[in-house]
Amino acid sequence: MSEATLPAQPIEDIAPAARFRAVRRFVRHRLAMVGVVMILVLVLGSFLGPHLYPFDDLRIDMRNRFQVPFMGPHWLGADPLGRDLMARLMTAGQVSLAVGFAAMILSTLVGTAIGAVAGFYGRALGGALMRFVDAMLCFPNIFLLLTLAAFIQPGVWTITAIIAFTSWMEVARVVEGQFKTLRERDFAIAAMMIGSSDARIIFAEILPNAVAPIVVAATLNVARAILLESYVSFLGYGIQPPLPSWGNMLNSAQQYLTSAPWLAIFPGLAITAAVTGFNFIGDGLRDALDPRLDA
Amino acid sequence: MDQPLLEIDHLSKHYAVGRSWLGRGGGLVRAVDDISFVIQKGEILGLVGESGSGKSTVGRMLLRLGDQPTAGRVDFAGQDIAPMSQRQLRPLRARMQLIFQDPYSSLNPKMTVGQILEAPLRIHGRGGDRAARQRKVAEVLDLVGLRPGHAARYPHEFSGGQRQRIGIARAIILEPDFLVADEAVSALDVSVQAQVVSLLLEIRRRMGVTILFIAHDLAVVGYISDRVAVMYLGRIVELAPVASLYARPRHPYSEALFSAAPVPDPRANRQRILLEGDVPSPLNPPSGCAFRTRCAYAIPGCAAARPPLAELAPGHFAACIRPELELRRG
Amino acid sequence: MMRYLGSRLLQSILLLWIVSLIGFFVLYLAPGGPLAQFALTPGMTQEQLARIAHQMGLDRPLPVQYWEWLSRLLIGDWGQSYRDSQPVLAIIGSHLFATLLLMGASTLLAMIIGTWIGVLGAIRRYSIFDYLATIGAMIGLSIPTFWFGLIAIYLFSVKLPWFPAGNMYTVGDASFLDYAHHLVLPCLVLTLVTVAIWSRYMRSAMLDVQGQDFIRTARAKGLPEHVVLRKHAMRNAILPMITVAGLQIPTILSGALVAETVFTWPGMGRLFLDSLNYRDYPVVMGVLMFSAVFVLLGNLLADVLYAVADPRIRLT
Amino acid sequence: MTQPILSVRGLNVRFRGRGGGEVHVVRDVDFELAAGQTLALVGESGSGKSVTSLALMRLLPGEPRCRIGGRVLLEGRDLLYLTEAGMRGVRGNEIAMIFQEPMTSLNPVHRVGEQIAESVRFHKGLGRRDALDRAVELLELVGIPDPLRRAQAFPHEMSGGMRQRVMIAIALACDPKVLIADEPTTALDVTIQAQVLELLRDLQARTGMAMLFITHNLGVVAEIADRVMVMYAGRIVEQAAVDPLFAKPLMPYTRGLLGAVPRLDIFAKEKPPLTSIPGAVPDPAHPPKGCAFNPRCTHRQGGLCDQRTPPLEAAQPGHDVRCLRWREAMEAA
Amino acid sequence: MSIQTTNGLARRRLFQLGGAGLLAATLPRPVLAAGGKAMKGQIIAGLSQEPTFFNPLMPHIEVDEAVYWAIYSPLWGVDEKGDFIPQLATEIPTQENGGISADGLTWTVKLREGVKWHDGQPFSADDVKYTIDLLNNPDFRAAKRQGHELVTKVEVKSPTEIVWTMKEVYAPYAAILAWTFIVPKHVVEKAASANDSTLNTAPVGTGAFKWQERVAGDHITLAGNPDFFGDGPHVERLVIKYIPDLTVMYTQFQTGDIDHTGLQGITADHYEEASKLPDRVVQANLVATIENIGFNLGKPQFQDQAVREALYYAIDKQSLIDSIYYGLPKATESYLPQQSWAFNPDLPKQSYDPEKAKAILDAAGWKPGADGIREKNGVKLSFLNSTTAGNHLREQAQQLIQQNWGDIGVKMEIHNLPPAVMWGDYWMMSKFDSVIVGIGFMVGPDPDATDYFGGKQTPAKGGNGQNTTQYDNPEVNRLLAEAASTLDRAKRTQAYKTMQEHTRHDLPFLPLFQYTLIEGVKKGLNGFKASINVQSNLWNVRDWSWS
Repeated sequence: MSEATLPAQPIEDIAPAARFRAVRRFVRHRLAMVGVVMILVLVLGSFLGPHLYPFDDLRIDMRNRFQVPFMGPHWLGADPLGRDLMARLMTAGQVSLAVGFAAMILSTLVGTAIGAVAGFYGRALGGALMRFVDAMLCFPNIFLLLTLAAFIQPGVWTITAIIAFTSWMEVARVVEGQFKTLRERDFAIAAMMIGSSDARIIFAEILPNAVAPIVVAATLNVARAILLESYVSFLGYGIQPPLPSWGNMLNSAQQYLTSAPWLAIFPGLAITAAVTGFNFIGDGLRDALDPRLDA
Repeated sequence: MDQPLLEIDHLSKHYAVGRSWLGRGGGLVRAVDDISFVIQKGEILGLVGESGSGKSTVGRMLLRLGDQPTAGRVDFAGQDIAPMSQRQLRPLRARMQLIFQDPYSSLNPKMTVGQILEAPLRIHGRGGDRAARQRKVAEVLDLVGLRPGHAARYPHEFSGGQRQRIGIARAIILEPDFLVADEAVSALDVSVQAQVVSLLLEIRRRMGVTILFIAHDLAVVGYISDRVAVMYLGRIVELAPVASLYARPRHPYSEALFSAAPVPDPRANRQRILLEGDVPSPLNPPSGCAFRTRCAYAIPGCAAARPPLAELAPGHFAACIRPELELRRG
Repeated sequence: MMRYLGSRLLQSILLLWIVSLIGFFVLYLAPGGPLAQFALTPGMTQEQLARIAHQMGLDRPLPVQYWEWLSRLLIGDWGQSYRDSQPVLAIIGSHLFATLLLMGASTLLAMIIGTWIGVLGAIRRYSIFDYLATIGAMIGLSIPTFWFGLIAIYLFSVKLPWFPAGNMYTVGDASFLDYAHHLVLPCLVLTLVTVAIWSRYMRSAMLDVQGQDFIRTARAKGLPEHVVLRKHAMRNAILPMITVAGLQIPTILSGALVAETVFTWPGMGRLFLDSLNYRDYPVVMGVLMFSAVFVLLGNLLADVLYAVADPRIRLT
Repeated sequence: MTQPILSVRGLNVRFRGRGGGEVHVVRDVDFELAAGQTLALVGESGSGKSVTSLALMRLLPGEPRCRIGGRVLLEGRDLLYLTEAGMRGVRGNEIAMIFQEPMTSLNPVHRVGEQIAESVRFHKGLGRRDALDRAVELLELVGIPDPLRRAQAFPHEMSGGMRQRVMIAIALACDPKVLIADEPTTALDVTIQAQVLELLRDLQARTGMAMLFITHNLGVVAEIADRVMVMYAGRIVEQAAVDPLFAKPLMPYTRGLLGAVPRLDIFAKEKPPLTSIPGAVPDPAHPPKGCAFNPRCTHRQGGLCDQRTPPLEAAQPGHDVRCLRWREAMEAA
Repeated sequence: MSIQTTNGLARRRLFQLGGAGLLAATLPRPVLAAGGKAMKGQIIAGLSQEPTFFNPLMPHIEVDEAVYWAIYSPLWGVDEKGDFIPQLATEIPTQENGGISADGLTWTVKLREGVKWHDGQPFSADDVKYTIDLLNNPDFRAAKRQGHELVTKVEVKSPTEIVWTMKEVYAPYAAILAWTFIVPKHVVEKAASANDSTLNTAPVGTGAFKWQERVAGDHITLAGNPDFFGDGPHVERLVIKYIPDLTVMYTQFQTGDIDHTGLQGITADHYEEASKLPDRVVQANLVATIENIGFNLGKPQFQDQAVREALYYAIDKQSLIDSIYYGLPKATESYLPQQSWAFNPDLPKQSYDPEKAKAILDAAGWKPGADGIREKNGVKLSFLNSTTAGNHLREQAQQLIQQNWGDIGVKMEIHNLPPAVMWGDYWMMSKFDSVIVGIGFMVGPDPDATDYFGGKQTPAKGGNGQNTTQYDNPEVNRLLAEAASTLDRAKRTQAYKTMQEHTRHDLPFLPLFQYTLIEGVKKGLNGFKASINVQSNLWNVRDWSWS
């Protein structure tokens, strides 16, 4: 079938650069574009929205407590303290998205560093590092996350750090796998043959080739970090009021589930939208960056 | 010419397989088992054998890719490189290079051809400043038949044959003494294969580089090499100048190899020696002569001891206890 | 085979040891402690608290406590709960059934549905069904399960009182139907995620297999398409899923914890959360270790099953 | 020539590219194949030879991803017009196929006996027991020692050569009239390749089946073929009986190919230079104008070869060539 | 859950797993036990926390007491009015009846005859002596020794009479004993260490219900004790079901899966709806817990009484109660519940008056700084406020108060902590700025609060108590000592009332309100009585019965 599916045998002056091919594939990926739009809307809404929106997220207004959505001054209704739900969703979005991003960056850096060292050096050092990764993966991640969250002073930074601490392993695994294979690839051997230092081989030769799966894993990690933050906050171990996050909005809404269900519905939808958006993008990236499609 | 560049002395490489992480069980694959030979300065030594014969392992050991050999010496220009660490080897890297089989995976897809070719110069501090280095790159590109303008392109923009040229350019840019071409033309289409073979010969002519040419295709090896070594199950069974070997092989395995090779001539003589069965597992090679289980001329004595490589004609070595055999080619 | 098992078990023990180190030090180095729950008892004094701490051995150096704990663990004594002073293993044991029931039911369901969706999606690649299944799976992976659970409670327990919102059975009933009735909502929530994962893996495994040469061989033999699919494609696609199932155990456990908290299901997740709240270190440690053992054994079992099912694999 | 079993007329295969454009990978292929005959289809990678063989078996993806045009007549029936069920009755029964990679072409989870028997059961309606007995017979036929035991083996327990023998057994299970062998020896070592070629020759002599042998190795062609078709960029560029083709190739491409292969009988002292063909095979998505080979051709004539697409002409009876300047080549030879 | 009602039962029987035994157990039918008690049906009580530890003398949490009251008996209990009721003792010792000597130091207690432990062993004065001695045994991990430490010599005069002497007169001791359950000597003695006796997991008591089984994480089943010495029990079985989610608990109450919602009960937002439920009786009852804002007087911001007073005026207490708590709790000015005999109802009422608050601060020299936050002598009126993370209503209150105080130029930041951190050194060693907590200040049913207000009771200063606000008023100290060392109820009442005036003036804590617990019972279940004097309203479950 190789001839049937891969008829292209590029000759001079014809093949477009693979980078642009990947970009084109990504842009053509319908779900990915839906994801990008969702995330753009959420990010812009969260960070610009508050400047345009007439209500403050912290202003308590007892007259309008439990205002039903679309039935009063507050668009999406108001919470038990009469605070505007929409405004709170926007501020919460800033927190949740920021935590998601920051946790992703942290976990990706840690995971990449550990995975790269383990994959490149293998043997004793790599083995030891990967055993540590394996051990971390033995914990169902929510168990570990909750354990840490339950004991550590909750706050934006600590929650970010905790989430990162419990979700770098998959990146590490991906990177280790990549490095293990790429290290054996001819171009890496060629780099060694010309006398490159290990650092050069790791950073200049192998890492650029491992970027695609790292980017995919990182995107999916944002989605996961947002989910984890919401869950930890939902259980009361995460971001603490009055700072709203989508998760802790759900936490306080839980009690009013029967009497004011909108308090639970909107933050939940926001989380779902954000996570779905990042998952869509991750999926699109995975497809677009699939090296099998270059050739 | 008759001055050795490399002397290989009782070189072996054994791998443990299927062993548990506690180091128990499993077996030992003798990928390369006690071989000795010499490569002369400026010569092209062909190395042929079927898959699993250990020819690639030999090539990589001579370049000291990967771990130290299990046993033996590799004297490269007077230095034993067998026990060296990769760090110790680094300065020597400029003098020995490898040309890979797969033109697709041997070039870093994320680097331009220029970057790929410049890297060795930068690492070894050769070629002067940036402009000088780029001139050198252009020069080498020209030598391998590409245009200097190609330096700005990425590998995937080239065809297989062109990529192989880039690989060769990288290998020769530091003007090494020794090249290993590991199945360098096997993955190429026939029409392109000839281009690359010619290029290698041209480079040898111009630079006087020594080449170990590893391949499974007897015809190509015969065409390019001065001398050829035939490997079977990790051992060299025959080593001779091309003319001598191709005129009269002295080892039954070489004979079988020749006879099996298809000749692109429908009128050619088609009396062939069909070997029976498959190559035995290197985990558990036969005693004595490793080839005896498939050999048409085997006698009980073959099982007794491993036959040494003996000089049966001037410069023509074979490891067979029956030098009297009249073997035919093809 | 035995040697493989032995070696894997040894490896697992090494991993468990690292797990225990991570768990123990995370727990014990964190601020706060089990004494806090007693601090508010009327009439509690500092002196008294210190005495309790001493009697519980909490005032000893951490490595000593760890060594003590580990050496008891090795002889099968997982310690005693601070909260109800029962042996930790017994406590875990008494919560295990609920979790296994929930996980088992939802995994079974998810495998059946997920396999079906995945195979169908792969066969009719790029069809409307495939597209919807893909989007559905992505959303399934994205919905916060606890929220989904809350909404499910709101809809099917509060608004439409079809299913109970919590507990595993009605006290005094405990019939099969009663269990099943209680199982519906938590199982639904847990299955949502698992189905999504499972169908995605199944689809891509099926697509991989469909591109394999031997499928072409099967077609070249002139076999009917359903035989090609079932005997050749699915058989090979399901094989790697055994490993996937093994690797999903931590995810499913995590999911079970979420479902248990939302639906007040009396399983290990609930126990874990309660123990965390009480700083019941031995139990928290026990649950962490137990889930690690569970995960490792699950993976081992998956690998062994895989080897049994796939003739290419010889365990050595 | 006797009545052909398989006759292909104007076969065209087009793939829909990712961008929506069409890639025309097989163009106007005509050939005939008679019982007991071996027709070799030679070409470099990307020339369209494998697609041709898959198109005959209708094993290419269906429309809209791939369109097949022309006629494929098996004893007068046009296979391209059969229903899918009808085609299943042909595949593995009247036309069988073996592939390049014996490693991956066998299902790793089923025993080889079962994989052979499966075909017999489906096409001949044999019971399980009988089919397995037949499988053992077939294994014996393809020269596998201890066939009774080997029938119980899994593919991974066999060597590459053995596996290819199993593939051949599967192909021969229903005594096909035509065997399509798609690079069956490329992945094998030379000594094993010799064994397999020998086996195929032997089996053909015994069964009288026709064989379409696809390869890029001219040495193999010389060994096994009666007739040869040379394919370049989706087109047949030369077609002749094996002897005249090797002796007097008319198409510059064929000549180039033959010249590019070093010969074993070349002695070191007087190595004639290898005639290499410059450049590389064109991208089927962007074929050159005029003769597809003209950019690489040493005999090209500007203004002619890059303008007109040459037709396939009969230079001599049974020797067709697709070149605008074949007459000059004839004279030179 | 609709299909679980009546007509579902027949269908379910077909699928019954447990067989006839379980089925029979399910059906309500009166049982005439050996003791001649008529026991009918079962009670399922829902609790939002799980009782797990059953040795009443050892450290435990509040919810465990729900089980203790059913299983164990103290010498005497205390009813909802605060009156002692004899249980294992035949009467309450007082100076009047001679049970307590004139100097108040020697106590003589007469015990009930013929009482049997659940395992059939007879109960005697030895068990009482053993219990008191055990509490004072340094190797025993006693939950608290307060009061018991003063007992010097315990003598068993006869199986039904016991005498002990105290080091000093300590008035709250009778109340402490009302919360001290007597444990069986013969059971605890069997264990190698009293800390590990079987009592911890399988309690044996003299109460109205016997231990049957615990399904961890789900429920506890207790069986009616036909040999109970008192009236009752009136049901065959008491099931205490653990339902960690209040919404789920309420739903189960609605559907009739549980007969009583205990502990955190029904949430305030469901009160109105719940009160309208058919066949359910829902009561909102005040409990002893006082919601208050505690100040760490060791911090410079809070040393000025004017600040504390101004902060008090700035709180919109009534809207806080009305809107966040649905108007259910009762605003209070004291640390004592209004049901207490020592409660002072005449304390000045707080009013919401931000202008007055500002005026007080202005007068005291706290002027707004550049950032709008008041300051004086370099001290900013900016501080943290902490509580245990996860209490939604309190978090809302916190945010309301934050806004109230912000309005008068005081910056309060919310800094909530997990309970295990909050109640550790942060609380005990006075590391907080301010807290918002609900505290039951009484010692058992006794209004003594030395622990919280005694000047020597600050742990951060080496004291032994819970005076974490570091309040130290010599007059208050004197009044507390005086009230504890007299057995004269009238004198004590007077001292405590004066003391409440002091705390109202000094405001070491801002009293917000007295909590309400909304509990529901099924109609037809009689005997439920809310009491502030105990920690669980299952305290009199022995008296509960179905009509």
